[in-house]
Amino acid sequence: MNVTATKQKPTATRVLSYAGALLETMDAGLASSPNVFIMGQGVDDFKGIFGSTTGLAEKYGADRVFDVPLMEEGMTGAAIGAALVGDYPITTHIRADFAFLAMNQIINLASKYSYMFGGLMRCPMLIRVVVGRSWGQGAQHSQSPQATFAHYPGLTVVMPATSQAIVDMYPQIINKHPGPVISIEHRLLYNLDFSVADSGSKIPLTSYVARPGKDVTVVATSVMVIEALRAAQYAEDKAGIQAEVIDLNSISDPDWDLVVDSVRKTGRLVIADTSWLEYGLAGEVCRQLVMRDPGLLRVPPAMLGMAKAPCPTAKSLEDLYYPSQHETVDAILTQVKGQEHGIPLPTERSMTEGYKRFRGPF
Amino acid sequence: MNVTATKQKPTATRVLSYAGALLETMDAGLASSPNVFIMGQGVDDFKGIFGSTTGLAEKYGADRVFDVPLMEEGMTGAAIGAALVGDYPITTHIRADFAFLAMNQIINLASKYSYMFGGLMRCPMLIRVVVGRSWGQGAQHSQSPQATFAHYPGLTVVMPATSQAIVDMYPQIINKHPGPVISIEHRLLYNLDFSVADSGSKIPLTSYVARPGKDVTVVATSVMVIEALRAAQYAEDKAGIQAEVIDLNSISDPDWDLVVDSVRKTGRLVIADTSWLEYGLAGEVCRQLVMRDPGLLRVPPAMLGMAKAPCPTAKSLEDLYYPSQHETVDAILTQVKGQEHGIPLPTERSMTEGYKRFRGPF
Amino acid sequence: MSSRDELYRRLFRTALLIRLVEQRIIELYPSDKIQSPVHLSIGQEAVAVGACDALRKDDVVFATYRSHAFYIAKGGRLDAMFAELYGRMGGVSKGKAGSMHLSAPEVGLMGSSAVVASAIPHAVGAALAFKRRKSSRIAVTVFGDGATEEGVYHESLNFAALTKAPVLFLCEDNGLAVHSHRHIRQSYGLLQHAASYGIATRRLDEGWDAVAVREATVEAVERVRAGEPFLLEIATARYKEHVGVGEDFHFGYRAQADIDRWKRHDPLIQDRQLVEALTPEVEREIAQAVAFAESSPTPGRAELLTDVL
Amino acid sequence: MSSRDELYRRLFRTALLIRLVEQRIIELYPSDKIQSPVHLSIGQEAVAVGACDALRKDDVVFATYRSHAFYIAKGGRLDAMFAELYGRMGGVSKGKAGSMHLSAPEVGLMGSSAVVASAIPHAVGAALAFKRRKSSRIAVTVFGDGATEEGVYHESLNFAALTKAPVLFLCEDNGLAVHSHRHIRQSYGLLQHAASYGIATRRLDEGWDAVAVREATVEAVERVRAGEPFLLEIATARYKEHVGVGEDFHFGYRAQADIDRWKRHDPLIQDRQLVEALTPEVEREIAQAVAFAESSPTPGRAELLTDVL
Ligand SMILES: Cc1ncc(C[n+]2csc(CCOP(=O)(O)OP(=O)(O)O)c2C)c(N)n1
Ligand SMILES: Cc1ncc(C[n+]2csc(CCOP(=O)(O)OP(=O)(O)O)c2C)c(N)n1
Ligand SMILES: [Mg+2]
Ligand SMILES: [Mg+2]
Repeated sequence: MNVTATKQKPTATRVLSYAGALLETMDAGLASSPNVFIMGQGVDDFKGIFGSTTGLAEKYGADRVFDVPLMEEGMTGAAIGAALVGDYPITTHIRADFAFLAMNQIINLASKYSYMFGGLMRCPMLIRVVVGRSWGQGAQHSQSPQATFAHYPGLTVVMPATSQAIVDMYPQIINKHPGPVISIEHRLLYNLDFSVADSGSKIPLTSYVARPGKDVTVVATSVMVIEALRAAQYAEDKAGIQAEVIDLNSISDPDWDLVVDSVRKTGRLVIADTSWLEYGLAGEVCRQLVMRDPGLLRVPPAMLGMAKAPCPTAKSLEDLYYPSQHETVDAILTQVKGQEHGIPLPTERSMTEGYKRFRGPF
Repeated sequence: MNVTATKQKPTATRVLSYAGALLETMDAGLASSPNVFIMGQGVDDFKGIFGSTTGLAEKYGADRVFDVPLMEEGMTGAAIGAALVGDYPITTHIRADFAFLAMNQIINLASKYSYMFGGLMRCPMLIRVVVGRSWGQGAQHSQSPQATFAHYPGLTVVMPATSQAIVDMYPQIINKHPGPVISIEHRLLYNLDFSVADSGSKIPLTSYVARPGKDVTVVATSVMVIEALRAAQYAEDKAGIQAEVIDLNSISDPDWDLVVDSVRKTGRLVIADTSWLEYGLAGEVCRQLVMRDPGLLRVPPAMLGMAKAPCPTAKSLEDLYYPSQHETVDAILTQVKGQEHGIPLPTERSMTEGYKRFRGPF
Repeated sequence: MSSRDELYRRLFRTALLIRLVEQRIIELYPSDKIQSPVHLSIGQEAVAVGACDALRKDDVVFATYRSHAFYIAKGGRLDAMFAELYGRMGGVSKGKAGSMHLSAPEVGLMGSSAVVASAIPHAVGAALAFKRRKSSRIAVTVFGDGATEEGVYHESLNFAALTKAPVLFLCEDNGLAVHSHRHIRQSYGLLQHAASYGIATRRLDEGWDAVAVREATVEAVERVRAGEPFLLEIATARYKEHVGVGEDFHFGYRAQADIDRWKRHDPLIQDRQLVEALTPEVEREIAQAVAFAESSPTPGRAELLTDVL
Repeated sequence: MSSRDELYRRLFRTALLIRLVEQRIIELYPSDKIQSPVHLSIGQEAVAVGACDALRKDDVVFATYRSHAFYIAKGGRLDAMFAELYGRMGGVSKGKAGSMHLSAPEVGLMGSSAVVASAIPHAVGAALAFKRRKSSRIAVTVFGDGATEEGVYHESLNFAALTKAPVLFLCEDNGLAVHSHRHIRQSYGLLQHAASYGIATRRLDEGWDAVAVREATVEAVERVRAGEPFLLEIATARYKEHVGVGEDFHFGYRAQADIDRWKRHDPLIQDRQLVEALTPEVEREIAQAVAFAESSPTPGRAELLTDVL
């Protein structure tokens, strides 16, 4: 599957998987300065965080890319200490759920270090967390904590949805961005191939239009951007609807003007997020809209996210738990044409090609 | 200072401080069943969690009310284990910030236990966390994580704003509610006296109207309810404005119909929360409104919360950091009369009588 | 038959059941009927079997994602387990748990967590509850060697020792956390470390021997029931990959020879006679359980939002 | 004057400065000029003074909310400290830090955290960074006895020992965490516990003696600089209440007699001659710092949202 992430026509493109993009940017980060290092459980093993760190320990040495004991809080604390004396640490959690063990270091320390000491010290670092989904990940391996982290000032939170987003953003982050960054990567994206442009205007550390349109605005995050793009294509093919898909991309620093301008144009909104709707990202989108202009929406927006429960493991329940392509398409059609739109929906429930094939490694 | 929490005219009232209400309900909880116990750092010392557990260890024994080492994650895990075999644990954190050390147990375990095991087990427990404010609490002793916790299904999150809310709600929670409850108490409320009715209709585990009105809706939480009530009184006295104040009270299970009906009536909205606005409670309020009817708001709502930064310690900065009475009044007046309302604002910046006097204990 | 022979045979049968159950899972896996990550206990069965045999039914166990063995050894229903792996209504948790979250509270298995070390404090809390009620029940937490690196392990040891909680810390030492060897991860010797909290300890090297595990556990449980925590570390060997149904020696992070050495002790491999004698009956039991799972209905929308609280 | 006398005098002077600074804080407190919780080090000064004197300026220290002493001993500016307590622009952190978050990165104090134990892993990480760069700098983490109960302490000891990080774990043992005595909270002996990670340790009982603290630290630092972690535990005594400027013996959780016994060793009490000789000059220094604070402007809206990232 090929998804072009930006609307710009790139001069030259190549095909690169999400995992490949991660590996490239990790490699480039390590090459850019001896201060950059990567630590995390299994970063130096043969699976290499789903292929995103494979071979780097051999290339840069065991003091630059190393395994650690099971110690999420301790590891994050050690990263902070290293950052404070001039290093640029990259840490990994193979599931975002495990970052909750490091919550104290992330929220009470990393996010506050600069402000709390009046700017005397900075805490630049990259925390990579992977969201699990599919194949029975269950309640403890499936959470997507973007709203949780983005609530706290001092943290930069991004959710790269494509290889392009990684290739463009990570070099702006690693050893450059002044504060701690949490990048929420999605496991289902790792195996997907994307078309990537190496020149052209870069995806910034904020939101961008992934697909222009005039009939309805779709604000999406992470793997839901891919879903939204597919659904938008379907809606265009079957009903001539032009959906504008905005990849929110940076959760802590979205381009709200971009979102609001789009909704001003379309008057219709679908929000497609990877987490729960309650006290989640969808609320912040709504807040930004009504603060700027409470009269923009012509109809109530549609919202797609996880069902209001922990994640079940059974496939039949998981299929209901996550928004399907079917529901995403329906949301777009309903926004524009109303509930009685009468346009046939796609039948398959599953999300992406990659998703259908996904059966690990975990 | 006396604040009547409900609109009902109570048959008989008495004056009870917030700390006193906590002590009463803790006492009653322990008396209700031998399965109830309280553990937390310092629960049995002479300060007794700001007076809310004082004397209980003596009364119920050291195996029912006991001090623990510094071990937030371990304590919360131990509470879960006890709950699973039939106990009802109450744990305490003298600052909500310290609950981040127990985030894994709260989010990954307690909130999931019932669903993850298909209802075979329940995890009833009460986690009390105290929000700090004033007198240089600073970045690590001032956070108010209601939006963070309420994002996760399986957790019940309440924020009692008055003694009445405690006296009414805690007996519905302790040894009764089926799942884990986080109660976010506010340090500045502890020393305030409230008028409490022992009979009459009880404050439920959801939202309620703390003050009826027809001109503007104020949705508030915790100590901001007290602020809002004062501001509403001022607006009535000076400008004849009737503000309806809704105490959201239960963050995980608000009565959204109550909120929406009020806004339908007033068309104007002020949200006053104790945390950051970004990805916070205010967003969820907006989301619930636009989902039900995007045309309800006549003007953009006003929102009051912490400034978008960690909390500074200097008094001069803290005064700017938190919404003042001045700003709360102005928000109400502006909603109804527009920015050029021309009505003089109260001059003192400080929030409550208690706040002005507050200088610990911490 | 001597009572010792009988004991051997009884424990052997349960261990064989576990092994054949997991072999069946391996066979079924390519069919995609089990859509769940599986962490197999093949090679580690004797730990669960010996340990659970030393417990009372009302003693409680808290386990991990690698808990097929403990589920079966503690007495969980086999049909409900297969149905759970299949994601069916007849499953232990109606398909909400999958392989990683087996439980059987009716026989004392109080849950399995897929967050490493997270159930350790649960056992301490349950033990304290028992103690307060002056009950003679005890709590057991089973965890891998890697789990001891997490901070909560320290907190749990300290709290258990301070409160004299009747809790058994049972460490399955397979020497690996995913692909990392123990010496890369741990600077401490587990027993000496636990002893520094005043916790009595023992290590058993013969983790292939369910009878020896049982004996060690009986001794440990006696002390725990008398009112003190105990740490029992049992050496064991994971034959398969960390997660999944394959082998992974070709990736080179560990030597086939080490596992081969272990297998030379493994009664489930060496005692061919008993394997042959018991297999038909055990296979029938498994076949019935699988049939139950196959015919169990799939959970639907009605289940999606139930039991959240 | 012998060099030992000189050393004594030098350390004494810094300790006296700390004590008189905190006495001044006590005097100022009722005026509400300092609107910040204060955790006083009165009684504990010698630990900070002796330890910091054994460090190089470019060695880094991570400290706690109880860090007036370490701030001064490591060489932080006194005027900036008072201005910080006053919440003024001239403060170390322009009034954003208050008493609990003093830092002086220019002399190696890399921050003070008010979340107990949270800075322990920071020192390990900084030490590892030094090691990777083959620098001879070391990192020190100062924490109270209570901090060792937190899980991250275990993780930090293990990681430091595994990686041979040049980090000094410096424990200020005042026997109390808020109002709880150590035996209520800890089942382990700190040294034996740390030794189980293969970490070399030492305890010094004479925590009132800055020269002895310095000697113990010099020895420890030598080993750390050679490339291994070390744990140094120093007995000390908190004279005042946990937080605030008062005394709290009347609440009965501890005995006045215990502190009195300690005071009989305390040079800042016993060596009256030297106290008298040095006080005027030290008081002048403090007066200047307070004057600076008093005249420093208050931060305003322009500061509210700066330095968030
Ligand atoms: C807190 C946490 N961190 C990381 C993981 C990923 N993980 C799953 S199993 C495992 C290894 C655990 O090793 P051990 O405790 O020895 O158990 P074993 O798998 O060997 O039985 C890791 C790191 C996790 N599940 N939870
Ligand atoms: C994680 C955490 N839990 C609880 C607290 C509340 N608290 C502040 S100081 C303290 C006692 C710490 O004792 P110790 O480490 O011995 O340091 P001391 O105050 O004696 O110097 C506690 C429990 C905190 N600040 N952080
Ligand atoms: Mg292991
Ligand atoms: Mg102490």
